[in-house]
Amino acid sequence: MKKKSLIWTLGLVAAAGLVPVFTSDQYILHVCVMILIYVGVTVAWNILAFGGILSLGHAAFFGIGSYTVAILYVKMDVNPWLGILAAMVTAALGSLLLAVPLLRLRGPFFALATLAFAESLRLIAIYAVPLTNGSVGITTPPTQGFALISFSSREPYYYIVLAMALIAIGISIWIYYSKMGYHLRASASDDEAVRALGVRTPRLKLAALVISAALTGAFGAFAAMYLFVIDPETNFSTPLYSIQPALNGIIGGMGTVAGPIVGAIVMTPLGEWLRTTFSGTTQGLNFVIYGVALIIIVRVMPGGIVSGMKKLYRRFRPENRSDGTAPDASGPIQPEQELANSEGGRS
Amino acid sequence: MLQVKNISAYYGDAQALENVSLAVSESGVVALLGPNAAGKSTTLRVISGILPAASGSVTFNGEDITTASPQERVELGLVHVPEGRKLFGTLSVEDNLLLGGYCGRKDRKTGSRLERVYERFPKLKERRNQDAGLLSGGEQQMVAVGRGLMAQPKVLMIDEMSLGLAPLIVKQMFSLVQEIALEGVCVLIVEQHVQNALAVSHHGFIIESGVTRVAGTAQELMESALVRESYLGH
Amino acid sequence: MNLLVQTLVAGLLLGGVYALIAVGLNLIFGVVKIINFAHGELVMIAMYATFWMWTAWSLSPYISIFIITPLMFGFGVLLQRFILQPMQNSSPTIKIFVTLGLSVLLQNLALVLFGGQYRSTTFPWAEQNFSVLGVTATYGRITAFLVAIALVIALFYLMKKTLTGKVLRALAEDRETAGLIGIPVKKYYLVAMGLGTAMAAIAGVLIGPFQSVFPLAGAHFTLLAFVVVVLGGLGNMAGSLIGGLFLGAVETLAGTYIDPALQQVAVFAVFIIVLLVRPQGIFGGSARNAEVGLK
Amino acid sequence: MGVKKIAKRKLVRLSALGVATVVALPLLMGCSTAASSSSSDSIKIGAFFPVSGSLALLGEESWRGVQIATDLRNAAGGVADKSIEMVFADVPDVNAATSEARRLASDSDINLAVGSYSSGLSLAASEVFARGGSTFVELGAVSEAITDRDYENVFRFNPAAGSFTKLQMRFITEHLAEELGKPVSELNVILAHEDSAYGQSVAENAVIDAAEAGLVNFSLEPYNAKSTDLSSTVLRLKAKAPDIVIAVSYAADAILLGRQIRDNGLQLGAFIGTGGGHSLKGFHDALGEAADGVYDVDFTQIHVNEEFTPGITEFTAAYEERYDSLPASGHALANFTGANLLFDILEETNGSDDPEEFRQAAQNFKLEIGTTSSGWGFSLNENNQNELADVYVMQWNGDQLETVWPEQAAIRAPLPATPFGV
Amino acid sequence: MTNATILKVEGVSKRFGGVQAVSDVSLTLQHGEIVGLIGANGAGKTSFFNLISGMHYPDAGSVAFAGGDITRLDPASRARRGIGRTFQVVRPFTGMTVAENVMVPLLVNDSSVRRARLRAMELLDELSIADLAKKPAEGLTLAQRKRVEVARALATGPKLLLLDEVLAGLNSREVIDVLPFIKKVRDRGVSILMIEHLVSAVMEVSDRMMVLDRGSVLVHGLPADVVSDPRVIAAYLGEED
Repeated sequence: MKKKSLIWTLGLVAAAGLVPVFTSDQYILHVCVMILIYVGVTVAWNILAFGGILSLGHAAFFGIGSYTVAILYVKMDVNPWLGILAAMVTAALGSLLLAVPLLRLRGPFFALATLAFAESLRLIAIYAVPLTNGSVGITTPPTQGFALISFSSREPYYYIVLAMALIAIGISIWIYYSKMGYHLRASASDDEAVRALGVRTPRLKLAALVISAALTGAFGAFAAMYLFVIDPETNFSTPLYSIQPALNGIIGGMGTVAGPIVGAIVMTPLGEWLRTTFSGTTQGLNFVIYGVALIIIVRVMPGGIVSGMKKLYRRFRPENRSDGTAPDASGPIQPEQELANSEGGRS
Repeated sequence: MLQVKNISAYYGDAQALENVSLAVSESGVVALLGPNAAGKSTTLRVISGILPAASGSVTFNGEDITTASPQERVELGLVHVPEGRKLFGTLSVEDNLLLGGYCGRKDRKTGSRLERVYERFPKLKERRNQDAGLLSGGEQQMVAVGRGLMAQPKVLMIDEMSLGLAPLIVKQMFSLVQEIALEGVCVLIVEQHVQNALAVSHHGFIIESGVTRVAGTAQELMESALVRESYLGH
Repeated sequence: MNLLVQTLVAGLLLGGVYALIAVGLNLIFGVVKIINFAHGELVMIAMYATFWMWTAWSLSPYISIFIITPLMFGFGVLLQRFILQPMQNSSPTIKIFVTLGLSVLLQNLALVLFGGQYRSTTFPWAEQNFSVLGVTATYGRITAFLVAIALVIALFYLMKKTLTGKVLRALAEDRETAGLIGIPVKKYYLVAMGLGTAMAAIAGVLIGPFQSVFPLAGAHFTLLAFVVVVLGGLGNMAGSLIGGLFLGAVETLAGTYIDPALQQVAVFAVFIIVLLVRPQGIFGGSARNAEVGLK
Repeated sequence: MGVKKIAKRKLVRLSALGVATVVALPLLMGCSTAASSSSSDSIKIGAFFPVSGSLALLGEESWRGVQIATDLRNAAGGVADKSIEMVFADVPDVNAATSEARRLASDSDINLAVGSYSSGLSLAASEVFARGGSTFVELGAVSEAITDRDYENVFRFNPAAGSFTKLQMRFITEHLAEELGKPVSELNVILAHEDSAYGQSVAENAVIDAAEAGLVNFSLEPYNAKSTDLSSTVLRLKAKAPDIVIAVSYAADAILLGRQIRDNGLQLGAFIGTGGGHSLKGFHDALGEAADGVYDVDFTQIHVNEEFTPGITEFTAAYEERYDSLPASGHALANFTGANLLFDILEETNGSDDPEEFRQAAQNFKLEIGTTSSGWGFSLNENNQNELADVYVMQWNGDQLETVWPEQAAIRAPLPATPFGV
Repeated sequence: MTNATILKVEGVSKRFGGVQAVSDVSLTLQHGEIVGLIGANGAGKTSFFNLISGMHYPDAGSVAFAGGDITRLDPASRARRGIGRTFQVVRPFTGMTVAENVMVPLLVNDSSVRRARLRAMELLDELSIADLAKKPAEGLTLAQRKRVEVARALATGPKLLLLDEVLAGLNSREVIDVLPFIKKVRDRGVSILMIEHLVSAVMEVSDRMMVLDRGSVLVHGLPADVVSDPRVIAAYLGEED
């Protein structure tokens, strides 16, 4: 990373760390916690996107994570910190069920398969009453303490999830700039060519899937502890944890490092704000606006906010225009290319 | 009749044509030659309007059609038979031909045009109900040319007509091109078979690296050192 | 035995409607190459229209179908022209998210306009029972099934025999070449989207008499229709028909003999298995599957 | 070409501006809400109801009940000379419930909240209030879990799921067994329930209550409420040939189930709904005469013995005047009654919403059965559940859901009629 | 098979649908040898390449490389054993810089991004495109792309390099620049199999030439013999009237 961006990053982290110093408003802190949960899940989702893989089923891993920690804690009295680690393992194992679709299906079809996968898990969670309490769900006990990840105020939650999000971002950056990242990005562009260069893409994609699922599971587990109530409709919710992270990623900039972070930071409060502003006036109006905004944002900035802003920045700085600056961390995958390269490779 | 002036074109960010110019007259065969990846097919794509020209102009019968849509160009009589035939494989031979005549579908003469194509290619009549994808290479090329003829072309551009065909079939196709030209159509062929191409052409252009290098009569080109160098190597 | 027969009949009757919805999706998917996540919402809109025409003007669904279908055709054309067309060359991902946004928009627009109530078109004729050898079904369901099958066959005929159909098939296979030989591609995209929407709308009208409508009534159909399309093969109308019937049967059989709570799981299981074993669909699809990521 | 390019560029710039505004707005909004001041002559109460999303219909009904109660009380001078101010939050899903609860709970003026129609939402929102030490009063959700968590400050004024199944079993053993001419032990009873939290919690209670009532032949048949076809469920029912079917359904599936029972000619001795979809007017509208004879156990409905439910006429009139229709279900009334109970208790605390004071007052507050607009009494058990809130058996007749059992609430006797016209 | 034999293809055939793309083609390549593969478009040259690099598996026949059978090996494993290839339609990885493109294969055997970057710069320098290192790969000219493609293939550290029309689209001056480089690569001990249309260029660098025609070997021999063979002239250059 360049020095300049290092300074920026440190500054932002410091600012994030100071949020509770400036406000003790529990609601604002709560929104911040939700933002960070979404940052985490979106960043995890985006690790697959490095390889040009679109998942619409991350709710599956999120839900597995939530249920793992909840079942272990409530039914078997396992410490939730251990539960979070266990959640990463179970989510990773669960993701292996998608291994074959991952390697055989391309683009939108893999996305549809993941969607069906997450929906199936939701239905099974409803059905498997002895394990999951069915639709009634599981409520974590109110006993408080750091060891039990349960507090009366938001601040501890905030710092825990901030740390988790930073770790997730760190892993994502590390992957992006490591061997794995180079290979994933190359595979996103042209899977066949990258295989001809000696990269074992099946193994690579599987690794990305497992890492992505494990991270998502960790945030699912944290969310379970934070929201107390774990039920299939919420924790396996397709709109909340499959579509929304993907949406954050697309809007921020799929396959870039900064994109998903920006996406989650913009979209989460936007949803909150729309709901609080329009609630009670007309049913559903907030989602109408959300839908319109979504279509417009996706249409106007197909590469995501990060690259959109970059273009804008370049436009207002004409002296920078003609130099062919290299796409760095935030450079987009060419939207035309990322999934269109479907002729390559057998299935 | 068709005049292409100083066109350049890009695929995405990559430049494919730098400066191509050519002109063809009312009838006869014109060959567009050049080594692989020189920009021959790209030139045809720009002429037929599926790839926009970044600069330069295309005029047809004195009308500037640089920004016209492919349909408009087909309606004017500028018809492109693409490389690799590009038939609709799951449609029958006859359906492929009928779609070729899409632009003229309203003049109630589609039937007679179809008959004329069948006269020219009796084999296609036998196979009219077969899926085009199941034909042999030569038959497919006939369908492709037939599909082009259904649009009543004034200029017919055929890209790599002889690609992958047996020598005998290639020979037939070239004499066919001459026949078509004799009926008052200008045929612009992109070819690798230089000898064959120049043998049937009266004019030719050579493109190299996206630039028109040489233009001249077939005779001149046949004798040009550049042609020999590019193709024959000795 | 009677239970099995009754289950199968119920499944097939249902499957006919699935087929009709799926055929519309197949057309849009195959020709326009868009994964339309708002397809179920098109069904939902038609269901609302049916309900309102029945309550406001006492128009029987079997009459209002002739008003709603052309209107929805127009709606599909407008969607294509003003929302989907401008992003025709975007990546599949972007298209997915625009149609997802559309789906959120339409669902909640329905909520804003009509509220969350469940509305039912009660058309008495449709609710009468028809019974053969102890196997029963209502006229409404039988009509829906028959009309759906007839329309799928009609569409099949249209695609095979008419110039429009041939153009659409050509577009599904290779839009660049279609454009090259002088076919106004965008115009036919409008036609395909209009037809696809009309098919979904007809399905919506037909199920109106026996299914309540509410803003989320269509959501369920979208994924289901995709399952049918994948099952039957992309671009393969006959495949969609058989796939729809098959899926209807799978759903009810799984419900009756395994557990109703696992009906949908069975459907998704079939979907994933088919994707893995024969991604081109059980009955094969058109050549250009690769363009939408299926190979 | 050139013109297009410029236009496009402009568009991009404009939309970028738009996005920037959208991003900035929430921040601005955040500031303005934080700055809003409160007045001490009003009591601020949080109100959580889903009025968008899939729970919107009855969520909205419930919220209407609370609004009517609030407005009527304010018009009558408020509570302890203070006016009541309901601070509303739309909670379409559990995440929103948690989020909104946090938002209102962090507003220092709000120590008391009501809600929430749905059990899942209630669990989430009350959890936030309870863990923050504030008071949450549930007025409509029925899951036992809400009051079973040993929170001192979570109350429920409406009947819980157990009341529904207990009454159903009583109705079967005390009335239907005789009418169907079978001993209780021989009655084949199936509970068909949708498999979300609502159906599942009712089913869990029913299993216990059925065993206690001596219904040996009792089984469950879960289904998914989002199904567009319930023929499998109906065919399974048919194969089991039950005497009585108890159903726990939301709106669309209640109608679908009824229609498919009718279409498949499934003959039943009796059919008992459990509130939800079977109380909705839409249920009768969709099924017409076939719905006649269907029993339903639910919160008090407006066709009830008015002497048993003082204040109901006032409520019905207010509802009609405001919304130009009759209530779509019993939820508005239940929430109306519950809100009034809450105001009465606040009257006792002299308008104080201090959690400890409120708890004391609520525990000491007692009302006889038959003294509220729902016919309920008031007496909290150790879990803060109102033990004297109850449900009643209704029966569809014409397009009215008439209370038929037990006698003190009934306006007529139960009519033997085959449900779904078969 | 002698020690000097690097590649031995025996009787491979491949059908695609109704087209017999490759039909019973055999070829043996010695260590440090350059073989030119020519033939008209559609003659099956690229399909033959795909069978060697593992993009497709042959219906019949076998492929042995450096003494081991690789007929059923996937492309990545073949690349790891030392088969590098370029694609006829050049495919730079979009969204990555030129240097990053070259780093992708370098990172297969070495996880150090820093070392890979240095090595990539060396390779780019060797191909005289070091100045492009930080440019996005999608914005290059065709000639530049071809060089990136070659650099990428070389970065796999191949024992055998399959060059699919690396000269196509280059002008005569650029061609003249590239030819010595190909020889230089060979002199380092890399065997090369190259598909080319520019017969003159192939002749200049090849030790042997093989002509394919509609999937089959038409002629196989020394360059001078091949280009003067009447069958080649007929099939490849077109019939003389």
